[in-house]
Amino acid sequence: MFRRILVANRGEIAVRLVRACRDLGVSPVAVYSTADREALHVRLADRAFHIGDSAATDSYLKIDRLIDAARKGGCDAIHPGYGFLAENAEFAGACDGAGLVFIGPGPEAMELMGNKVAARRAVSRVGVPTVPGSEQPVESTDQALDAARRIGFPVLVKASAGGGGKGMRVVDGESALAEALSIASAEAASAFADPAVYLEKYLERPRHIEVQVLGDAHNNLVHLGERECSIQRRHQKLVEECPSPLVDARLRAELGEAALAVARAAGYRNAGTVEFLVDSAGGGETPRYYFLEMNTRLQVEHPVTELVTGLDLACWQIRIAAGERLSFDQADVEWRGSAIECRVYAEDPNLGFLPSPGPICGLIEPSGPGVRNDSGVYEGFVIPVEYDPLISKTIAHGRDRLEAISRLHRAFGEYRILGVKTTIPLFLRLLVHPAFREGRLHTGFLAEHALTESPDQGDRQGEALAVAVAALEELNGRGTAADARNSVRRNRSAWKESARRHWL
Amino acid sequence: MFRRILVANRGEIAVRLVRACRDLGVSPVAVYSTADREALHVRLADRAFHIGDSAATDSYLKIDRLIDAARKGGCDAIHPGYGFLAENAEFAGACDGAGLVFIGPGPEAMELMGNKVAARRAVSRVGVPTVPGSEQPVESTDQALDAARRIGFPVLVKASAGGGGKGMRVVDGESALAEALSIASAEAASAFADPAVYLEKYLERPRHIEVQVLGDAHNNLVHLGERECSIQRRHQKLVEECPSPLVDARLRAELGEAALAVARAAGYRNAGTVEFLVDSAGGGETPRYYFLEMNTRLQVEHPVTELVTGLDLACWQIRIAAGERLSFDQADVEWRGSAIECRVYAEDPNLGFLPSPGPICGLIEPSGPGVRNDSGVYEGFVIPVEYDPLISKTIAHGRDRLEAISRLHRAFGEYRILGVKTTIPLFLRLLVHPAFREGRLHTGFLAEHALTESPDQGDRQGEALAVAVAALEELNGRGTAADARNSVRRNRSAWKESARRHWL
Amino acid sequence: MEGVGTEALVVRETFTVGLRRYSIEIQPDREPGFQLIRVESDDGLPSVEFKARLLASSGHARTLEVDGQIEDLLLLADGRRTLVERAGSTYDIQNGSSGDKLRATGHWSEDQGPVFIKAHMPGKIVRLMHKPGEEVAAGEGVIVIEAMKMQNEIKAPKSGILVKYLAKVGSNVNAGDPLCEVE
Amino acid sequence: MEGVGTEALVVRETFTVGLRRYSIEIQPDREPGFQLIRVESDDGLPSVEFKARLLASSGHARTLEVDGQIEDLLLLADGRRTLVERAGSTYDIQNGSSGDKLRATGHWSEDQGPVFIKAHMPGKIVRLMHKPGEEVAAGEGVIVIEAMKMQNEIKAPKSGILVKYLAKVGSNVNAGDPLCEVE
Repeated sequence: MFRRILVANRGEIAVRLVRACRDLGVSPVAVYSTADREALHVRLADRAFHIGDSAATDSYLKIDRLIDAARKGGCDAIHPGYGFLAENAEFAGACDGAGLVFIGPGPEAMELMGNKVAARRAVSRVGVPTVPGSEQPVESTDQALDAARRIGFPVLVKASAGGGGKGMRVVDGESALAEALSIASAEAASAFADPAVYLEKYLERPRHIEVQVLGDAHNNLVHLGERECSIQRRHQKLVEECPSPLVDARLRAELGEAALAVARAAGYRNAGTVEFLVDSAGGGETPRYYFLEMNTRLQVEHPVTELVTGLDLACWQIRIAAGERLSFDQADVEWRGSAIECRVYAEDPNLGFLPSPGPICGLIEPSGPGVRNDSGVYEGFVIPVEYDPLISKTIAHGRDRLEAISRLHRAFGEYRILGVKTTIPLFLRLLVHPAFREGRLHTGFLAEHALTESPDQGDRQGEALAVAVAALEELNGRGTAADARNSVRRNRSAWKESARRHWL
Repeated sequence: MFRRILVANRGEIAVRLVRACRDLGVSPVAVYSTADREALHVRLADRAFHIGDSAATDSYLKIDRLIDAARKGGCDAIHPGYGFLAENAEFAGACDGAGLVFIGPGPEAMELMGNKVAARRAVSRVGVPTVPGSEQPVESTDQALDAARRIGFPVLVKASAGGGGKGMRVVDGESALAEALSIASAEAASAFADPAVYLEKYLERPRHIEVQVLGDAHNNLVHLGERECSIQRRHQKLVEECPSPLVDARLRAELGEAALAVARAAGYRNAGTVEFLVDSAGGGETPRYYFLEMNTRLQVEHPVTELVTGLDLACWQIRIAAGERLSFDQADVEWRGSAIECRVYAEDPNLGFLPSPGPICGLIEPSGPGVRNDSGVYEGFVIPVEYDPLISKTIAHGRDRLEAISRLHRAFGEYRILGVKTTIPLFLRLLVHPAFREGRLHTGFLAEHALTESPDQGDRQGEALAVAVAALEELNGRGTAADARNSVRRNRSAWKESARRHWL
Repeated sequence: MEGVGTEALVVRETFTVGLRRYSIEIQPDREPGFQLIRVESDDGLPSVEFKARLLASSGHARTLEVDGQIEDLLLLADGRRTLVERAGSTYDIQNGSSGDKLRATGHWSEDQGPVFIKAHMPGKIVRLMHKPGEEVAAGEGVIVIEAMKMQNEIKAPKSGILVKYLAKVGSNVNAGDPLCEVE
Repeated sequence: MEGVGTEALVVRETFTVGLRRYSIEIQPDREPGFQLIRVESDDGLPSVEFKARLLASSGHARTLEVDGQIEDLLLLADGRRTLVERAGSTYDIQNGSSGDKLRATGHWSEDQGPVFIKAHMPGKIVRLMHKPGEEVAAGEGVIVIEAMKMQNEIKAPKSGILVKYLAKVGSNVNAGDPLCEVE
């Protein structure tokens, strides 16, 4: 096992990896940009190195500075997390060149799957179906137009180097194509340092279902079942679950075999995810699935698989990179119950998911039976404007899907965040929605059920109550109504009194 | 299912039960004494009623006030939690008389098992071995002396109505008996409103192993495996785990059968626990076990069984009381992995577990994979002097015992409590102790391995560092060294600045 | 003091949330410790009355009993503005009636006449989507801001002429900064 | 200012933890932002030196880098006393050297001569275990306090004569209240 691991990331995933290191008895070393000096992952690490200014291009994307920090920190391995350089073969190569183990797949698998176009070709060769699309990145508007006409609108413009919904745009007709190409390409350049984009047929109301695989360096490869990630906004996952309410044992085995074929074709080791679009439009017939892409890293949504299989994916990534063998085989993998994850973003779900960076002024995190909250913040932390606005992932595990939903709903009843807008109000609506409870999911779910509309009349009562509380608070502060003042004073001073009596 | 449940308790178990209500779609109604007006269980409930002054005898033990609160709150059932009135048949009867469902066993089972002496007789009748002891409560020092001589010293003085280690004293010889009887009896009177005590043979280095049972009102009764609770202080459990490192499948089945026989003898429905002392002194031979007592309520340590079996015991208690049938049978019960719970008490483990009530000035709770923290406090709460000093139960679940230990150790590395002394430093020592990791447990473990001794030399380095930090803080506050001042100012003002820019 | 009528201490306050103005009246309830709070808004909806008392106060947390129900909220007040979190939603409340008509979301004004489209978050201007003098339709994109790795298209709140941009490509803006004027 | 030697700003402080007195010396380190802190105790152990800087400060939390290691602690200071939580342990630090010789645990003084046994927690006196004038051995119980439902036997810190009890059965005591005198 390694002695020290450099966690080359930030936010909740850096915290997650620090915890994995601790569980393995490895010393975690953090890095931070100027904006992240006070971040939670720094506080929880054993050592921490400043690697540059706040912009990701000056810090978390700077290969040389990360290698340098790993050297200074006495690390023997680097975990890239997700995003940033997690699927960057150059970074993996640089680690190797510096004598550091890159915790991820081999460079060939990364390069193959990192190029979405090449990946589609390789997957087709092993007999796994793919979504119709352009065989190459499109290099001009005209070329894109040709491809789009051949595939048929609507089409999806996607970043060739991408992932996570960035650099992705749906285009309904020819007139909007040029604009979408330009925006997607700019986003791709900014997010992945590669402006190349390609086109895919845009499926109406598909389900996003992916399969987790895990392979070691000794030719052992297993799949850990599927996750459904159909609840999305801006083509980014918002809610993920394991198992999928659509998938039965037969389809699970079929998808699992397809995922293993893809992973085998790439000579894959590490944790990885094979994503499929599943067309469930047809009524009784078996759903059709299409390979979408393979992510050669730990996914944001890995915890739902961890809870249901009882396997710690982050720890297994590290063990595999250290040369250990999987201690179980496919027959040992068991799924117990159901787990659902909701991504709590600093975004306003009632206003088109506008980012809402800023200070977490107040924070009460959920806990209790079946609830796990993988957070990257604390009370007092200021969510920087420079990075992904993920605050935490709230995950519930239950004996069945409805128990998981109840527990998640209970968790969001306890979760309080003051200072930034969050996606929590949306989850409170989603988790009681009949179509969600019945598992009738697809990627257009939120729009179809108008779950992102502005607050309704019901919220006006909440607003009136909030105003009443603000008025009471001001009254108490000013002390114009003797009763109220005394009542509050009593409360506050009881606490100060007590603190004084005990300590001061 | 019920509409509203009165949670007739306080602290972490009241919070646990509020959560169970939410998971079942039942509205939770809290009660509070004067000292608990600001308690967490009140904050999380839908309604809350004040039931009296701070002393438990004026509030949580007042049957009429609890019934009255349940009526005012529109409740149709009462959950007693553990402690207080949880095993009080009179309370159960009063609920019944008021048309409220008491969430617990029938009155006969409660009365039988509530009387430890009668319980021992009933259990002997169904062929389950018991620890040698006095057949009756001892009513005088002389009577006690007679019994003790017959049994042989050392003996244990135990409260007849008791549980949870209160009203319990070990006596090594005749001279100490009178004193011990008097203290145990006074504690029993104060804790259980019943001064009766009896004697039992005190086994040297036994293991405390108990079996969880669950029975419904339709003659379905299952056992959910064992918990080992051998790590104790003052005869109170401090660390509990499922499964026990001593118990193999054969012994599990045997203990399970014995527990079911006991529960059947009592006509038991509800969650319940049959406690055994297990004599593991003999080397290779099968351990001998003795019935100790049956607790007719949810145990403090129920979460470890929940994590390993995937069953929510608090919810099942409520469902059973509502007349539902168990949805599974003995063959469906499966145990996955290992779970360990540590009770975080406001006590000083380096000073004989002296209670340390007072304000929680600062609090950071642990989270992440495999960690559950069932807490009854929040930052700013003042732990009252009147009640049990339990702050929270930190529980870790892992694929095997060592993974659970690693995760628990990681959790205690994150758990920060400022303001009261806690048992956390003890757990940090315990979880890395070789004998604990090897599972060589017995009830005298902490004393044998000197884990409750005063801080050693190693802690002097910690103390010096703490002093250095205090000095830096004072320096920063006074601002005598310009550098330090500026460095802190910058940090503090960044946060205020940012808050202002964003909000004010 | 028997026989002497107690004078109710009535307090009146005004608050603004977005475009709504609220008039509040607070007086002690007959039941000791409780307050009666009457909330009236200027948008014609019926007024609401709450009977409430504070149970607990610790840091930003406030626990109230409101009409017999427990309400556990977070709150931050500085005398001019109060931020309240309840059941997952955050309310941004201006003390007094002098709210600047900036919507609670910080987005734009809905008044007639010229409208300044403001930044709803800090970020970098990456594209201006029109030329000054061009017509824009309500809902049409006018400017692209990059924040948190996402390009966000800011849309016109109403149809009109885009008079001028007040920010340049590449410049960093803060929340509330005016971006362009639409008339 | 080139060529002008910078004057190190050395600060000296005294703190007391239990019976130990600590002398502290702080000066800016050569590396900007860092401080050098030398900690010396009066019990003969070798002095310790830390090179440290503050990384983050939020509420009671402080994150420092100490000799290259991250230290995340909680801290509460009022100018006279500082409470520090680190790695699960709490340190109760008196600013200055005027500590009253009460041990950090709040238990008793170890000085020669008469000793006042003090309450370590609030509670109710339930039993006095000796008569004034009786001899007590070190470690022998002298008084029973009930707190948090437990009866706690307070033991004598040293052998001697129990001079008198300062509290009665049934009375409530606060932490730090003297309970009895042993000479």
